[in-house]
Amino acid sequence: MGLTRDHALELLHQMVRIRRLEEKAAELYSAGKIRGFLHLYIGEEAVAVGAMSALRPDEAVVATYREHGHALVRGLSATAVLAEMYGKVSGCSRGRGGSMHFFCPEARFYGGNAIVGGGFPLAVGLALADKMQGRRRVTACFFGDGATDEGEFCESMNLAALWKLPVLFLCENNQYSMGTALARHAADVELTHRPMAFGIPAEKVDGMDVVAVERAVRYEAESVREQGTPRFLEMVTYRYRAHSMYDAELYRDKAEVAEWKERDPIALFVARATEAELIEDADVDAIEQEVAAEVARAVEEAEAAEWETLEDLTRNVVAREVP
Amino acid sequence: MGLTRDHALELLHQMVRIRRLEEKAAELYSAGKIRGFLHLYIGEEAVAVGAMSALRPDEAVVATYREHGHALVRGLSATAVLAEMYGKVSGCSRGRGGSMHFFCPEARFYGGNAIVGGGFPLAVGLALADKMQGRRRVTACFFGDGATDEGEFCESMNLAALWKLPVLFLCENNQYSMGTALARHAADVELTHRPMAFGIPAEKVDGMDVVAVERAVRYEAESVREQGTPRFLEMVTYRYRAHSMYDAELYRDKAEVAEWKERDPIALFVARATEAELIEDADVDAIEQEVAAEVARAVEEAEAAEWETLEDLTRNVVAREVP
Amino acid sequence: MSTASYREAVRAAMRKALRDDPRVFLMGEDVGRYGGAFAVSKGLLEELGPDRIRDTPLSESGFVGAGIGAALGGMRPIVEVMTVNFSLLCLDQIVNNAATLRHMSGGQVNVPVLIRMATGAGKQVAAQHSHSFENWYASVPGLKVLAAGTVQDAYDMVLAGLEDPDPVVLFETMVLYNMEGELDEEASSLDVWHARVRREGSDVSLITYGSSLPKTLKAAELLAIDGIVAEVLDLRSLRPLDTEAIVRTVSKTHRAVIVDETYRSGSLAAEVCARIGENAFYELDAPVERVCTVEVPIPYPKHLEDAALPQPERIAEAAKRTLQRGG
Amino acid sequence: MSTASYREAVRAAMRKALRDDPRVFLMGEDVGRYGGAFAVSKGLLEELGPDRIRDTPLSESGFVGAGIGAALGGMRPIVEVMTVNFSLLCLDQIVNNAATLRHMSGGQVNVPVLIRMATGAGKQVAAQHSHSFENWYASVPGLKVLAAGTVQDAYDMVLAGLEDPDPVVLFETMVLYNMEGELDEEASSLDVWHARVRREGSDVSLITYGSSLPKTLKAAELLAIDGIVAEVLDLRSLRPLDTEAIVRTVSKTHRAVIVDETYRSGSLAAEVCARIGENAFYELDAPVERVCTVEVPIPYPKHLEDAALPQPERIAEAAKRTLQRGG
Ligand SMILES: Cc1ncc(C[n+]2csc(CCOP(=O)(O)OP(=O)(O)O)c2C)c(N)n1
Ligand SMILES: Cc1ncc(C[n+]2csc(CCOP(=O)(O)OP(=O)(O)O)c2C)c(N)n1
Ligand SMILES: [Mg+2]
Ligand SMILES: [Mg+2]
Repeated sequence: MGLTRDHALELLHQMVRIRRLEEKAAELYSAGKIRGFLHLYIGEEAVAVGAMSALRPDEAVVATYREHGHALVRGLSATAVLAEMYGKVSGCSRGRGGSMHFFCPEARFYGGNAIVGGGFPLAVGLALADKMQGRRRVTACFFGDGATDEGEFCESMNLAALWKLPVLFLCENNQYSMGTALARHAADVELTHRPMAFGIPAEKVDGMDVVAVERAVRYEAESVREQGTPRFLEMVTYRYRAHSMYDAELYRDKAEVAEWKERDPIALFVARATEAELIEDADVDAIEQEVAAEVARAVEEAEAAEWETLEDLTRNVVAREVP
Repeated sequence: MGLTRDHALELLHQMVRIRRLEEKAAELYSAGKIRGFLHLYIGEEAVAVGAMSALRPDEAVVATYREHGHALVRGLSATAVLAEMYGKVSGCSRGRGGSMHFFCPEARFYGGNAIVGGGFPLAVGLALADKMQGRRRVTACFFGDGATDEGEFCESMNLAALWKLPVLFLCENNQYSMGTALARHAADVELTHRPMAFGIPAEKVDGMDVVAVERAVRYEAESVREQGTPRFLEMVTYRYRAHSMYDAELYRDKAEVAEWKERDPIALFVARATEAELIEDADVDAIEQEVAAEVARAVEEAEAAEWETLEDLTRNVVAREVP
Repeated sequence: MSTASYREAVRAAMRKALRDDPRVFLMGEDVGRYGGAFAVSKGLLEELGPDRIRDTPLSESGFVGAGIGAALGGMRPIVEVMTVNFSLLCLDQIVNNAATLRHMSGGQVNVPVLIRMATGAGKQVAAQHSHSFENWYASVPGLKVLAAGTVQDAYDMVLAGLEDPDPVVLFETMVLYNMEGELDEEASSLDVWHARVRREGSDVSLITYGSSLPKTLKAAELLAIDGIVAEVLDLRSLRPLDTEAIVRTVSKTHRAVIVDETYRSGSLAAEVCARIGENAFYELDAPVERVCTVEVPIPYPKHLEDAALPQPERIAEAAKRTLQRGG
Repeated sequence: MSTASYREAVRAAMRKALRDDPRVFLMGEDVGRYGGAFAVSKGLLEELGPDRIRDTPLSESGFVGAGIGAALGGMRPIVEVMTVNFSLLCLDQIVNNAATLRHMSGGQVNVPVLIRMATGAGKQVAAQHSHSFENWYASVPGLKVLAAGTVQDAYDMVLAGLEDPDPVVLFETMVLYNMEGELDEEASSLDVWHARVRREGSDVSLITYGSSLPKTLKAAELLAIDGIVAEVLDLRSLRPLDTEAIVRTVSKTHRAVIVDETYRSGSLAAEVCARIGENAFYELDAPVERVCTVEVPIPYPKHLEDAALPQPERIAEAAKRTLQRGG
């Protein structure tokens, strides 16, 4: 498989962290501890894990409302993330944003954007700032297949290509824009054709294969750094859960979901890594235990954390009303 | 040239009508009779004339703020058009719209839209109405090269292609988006690549050659009618005058303009048609005289026309305040 | 006469219109297969088919503008913008096309489109998903704006909006979709353009609409406990505003509280205050009070969100202040 | 101290900022080669080069959002949106990103971007090109909004906007670009956040800003002829609004006319009326009058456009009405 045992363990560890933390989040949602929207990433773990491990710590990341996994792999603690879902002050956004709005400037994690397409121009601007300040680094922009239908996608690609900006467009094609299947929302389901129309090189990779994703993103990111120009990568994946928490899933049949579950990114990787004798069952158990402990701790800490006081309601709207 | 003498005379007549009426409009603007914005089409006449003669009377046309020519060829009288530029009640929009907002439902002329890109979705909707009501006809959408950078362009192409709507996208590429040259506003100057990314067949034609434009549009329109699906045609042309009336033209040099003037659509056509012995100098003189008379009459009538009364200020905002 | 939910009322009215008039069709994000983000259009695709119930791509400007174009082409589109938050992406089409075409064409064309959107906060969906922009739409010449605060109005307003020859924006309140109430399809009236007194009173006028109506009625009950008889006026039509009804209730009680979920500065309540000042200045015995949304991007945590929004207690307190202050 | 045009003042301030701070850059449609749609940035490209003066494609949402992103990335962008009319296409970026990021991130990030736009009617460019939406921007939590009504303010507000750690929307009045006035770059002050009395008076307060300031000052002159001494208050900052200054002038004259070019319903004037009612109710001797834009998409012909907009005569008449009506 072309990877070390340590790295294989790391990839698996991260995928399991996402899976278990989100399973817990779903439980907590049903228990009323987490409210509002909760968009789970379960099934798509290989995408965030593979991509993030190919990015440098100082490279900016712009994500969507389905960003729990990205944030975790990017280095935000399970506690910071879970506390945010609770809405506690110890959350990664002081509880103000909730599940859809994780932020962490230290990790250069710029949200957590819940307006579909709203993150595209931000990524272009972050890359522009790097270019103007002479920094050679990537700005990674994650988004879904549905987002490619928003006008801002084309406007942003044109701008990034015209100004030669180091943006890496990372499309998480999970086959659906909420309840609308790709073929019912995109006139040409070959999404790579869109960036190409703006002169942006575009590739496609199996998003259920964490190793393939990492390899592809590493190549794309390196090219962006070297040439300083934008690139596009489509990662073909699938969402196992509802779009948000409540969703009758009238728009797809069980058979389709079952089919994709046979290519579960975690199971797939475990099988291959085991076959390649990189890991053993014991490793998986150890990881599961470690993650279970981490998640349990995160829940405890989130439970114990403070709520922001009502006196602070209008805090952080602007720095100062009148300078 | 593959056209009859009568048709040759008609094409020339229409191009001359646009040229002379707009030259007069420019004069009247300097004289303060016409105010606000005035975007002249001079240099681009072959586009509107060639395209319109390939469309049927019952097919909808959506144009931009640079629509004087389109309206004239579409059948609006020189008087209705000039009176509108004056702002008189006898104008094609009762004087309410002025130069940028010509309307004429009888001619299925739906403006006259001054927000760049704003007409794309309207054209898609008009075509949708035709399709849902079982009418086999084209909706022609005229727009500039700069408009293709607006998100609404891609959103509208995706919608038209996805829903298989009979929209004919007619791009008037005059090389500039106001003062920004094509290469400085479009990452890929091959604009046909954009529609192709949505599965829309796209062609390109010399927009200074009225015969070529007519042939191309006739073919495209017929295909749209037959297949009921959208198509895109880029017409390569050039604007001889300022973007609007006042414009220092710092963004292009005289040499470039002079070069394009050597391919003046009217002179080009006269030369070819004469060579092909379809027309003679006498025909040109006759047409010039007829047009001069028409323009003079239009000015007289516009001058003589009434202003709307102040009492009617809030007329035509809604049909009735409270039904 | 029967009871139905606010959601069912909107659906029933759309179904009736879709059945009665072949020119009517529904389009929007996930209105078909998914059944609507708030299940409002559930079942309509199965009943009427994909030609009449159209799922759109995520292209707000594109499909709302297409609705406007289809109206120009002779159809009677119902365009669902999932929530008012996303309507910022199609505001240009609504303001510069839907609202201006009749005027700019000198009255030659009109745009009979009904644009429905869910509005309001209260579901802990945070800042980007909790806006109320009724005030903005209500300030646009060429538009008509309705806000449904009751189950019957949810039904009637869909039909009235489709009857109108001009563009109508109908605001449905997200948190009211599950609200049950009486629905009489036979007694349905197209006169949704006048305000209605929802509760008679004599001491103070509570003026509100849409999302805040139930909260305001609760506030009136709280006041009743203290022997204060509040009149509750439901504006219903936000453009045009029923100034006479506003003047009537203020002239009766001489005190007013405007309750409105838009942000306080520039709120719709501000316009109501201005009209009271212009038309009933000498009737007022105390300053008009506004209970609006606190000026903060809506925070996610429940206790902070609740504190940011109008609540029965805040409304009742404001009403009492108007009574404490002498004339 | 020298005289300059409003246009030159904006340009001079941008040039100063661009020279003093390498993080500052200007981007927008045709700000470079063309020199700016209103020639505001003329000469800057030649002086500072294409890296600092960036022509953008016609993609309002794209480049305004890029300005917000660049601000997140440590730059101090000046984004020019040619006119407020086109800003509807980027409103989502301004409302849902620029205005909310600080809050949604719990104060961890901020967006120091200056967004400049030309506003107002009066040039016979018809309905789609003649809007004024200052009222809408002034209602958004997380934004600061400035309106320059004088040459000095045009200069000071650009610099103050760039100083601010949060997003600032600066409204420049299209019809004032050629207006000449005094400009003192040395005496430049960053305190643009408080209203200013532009003319002292005792009989009635004329409260206005931006595009309507010159018209209001003319109205004050007309009133002077009839012996009426009007005070003219220039709001300057539309968000936050200087409520104290409003209360101060109303408490002095006991009569007020608000002059504002936004459409009357939901106008910024409505908010000022509401604040007067809330904070100076007992000071009023007559109903507050509003002189706003008539509720019609702006017609092209001059006589109709003039009739639709606030004019000195209409303002003076309104002032006289407030004086005729007894306290
Ligand atoms: C502008 C906008 N329109 C609609 C929505 C509602 N919405 C939230 S997620 C979503 C589907 C997005 O699909 P995709 O981009 O494929 O991302 P995925 O959810 O599949 O990861 C929709 C329609 C929104 N948040 N923003
Ligand atoms: C949304 C929007 N942005 C900016 C403008 C100002 N503007 C008017 S025309 C124009 C250039 C459009 O160029 P193009 O589409 O090529 O058409 P052309 O004028 O060349 O015919 C611009 C920037 C506008 N009217 N609308
Ligand atoms: Mg998806
Ligand atoms: Mg052009």
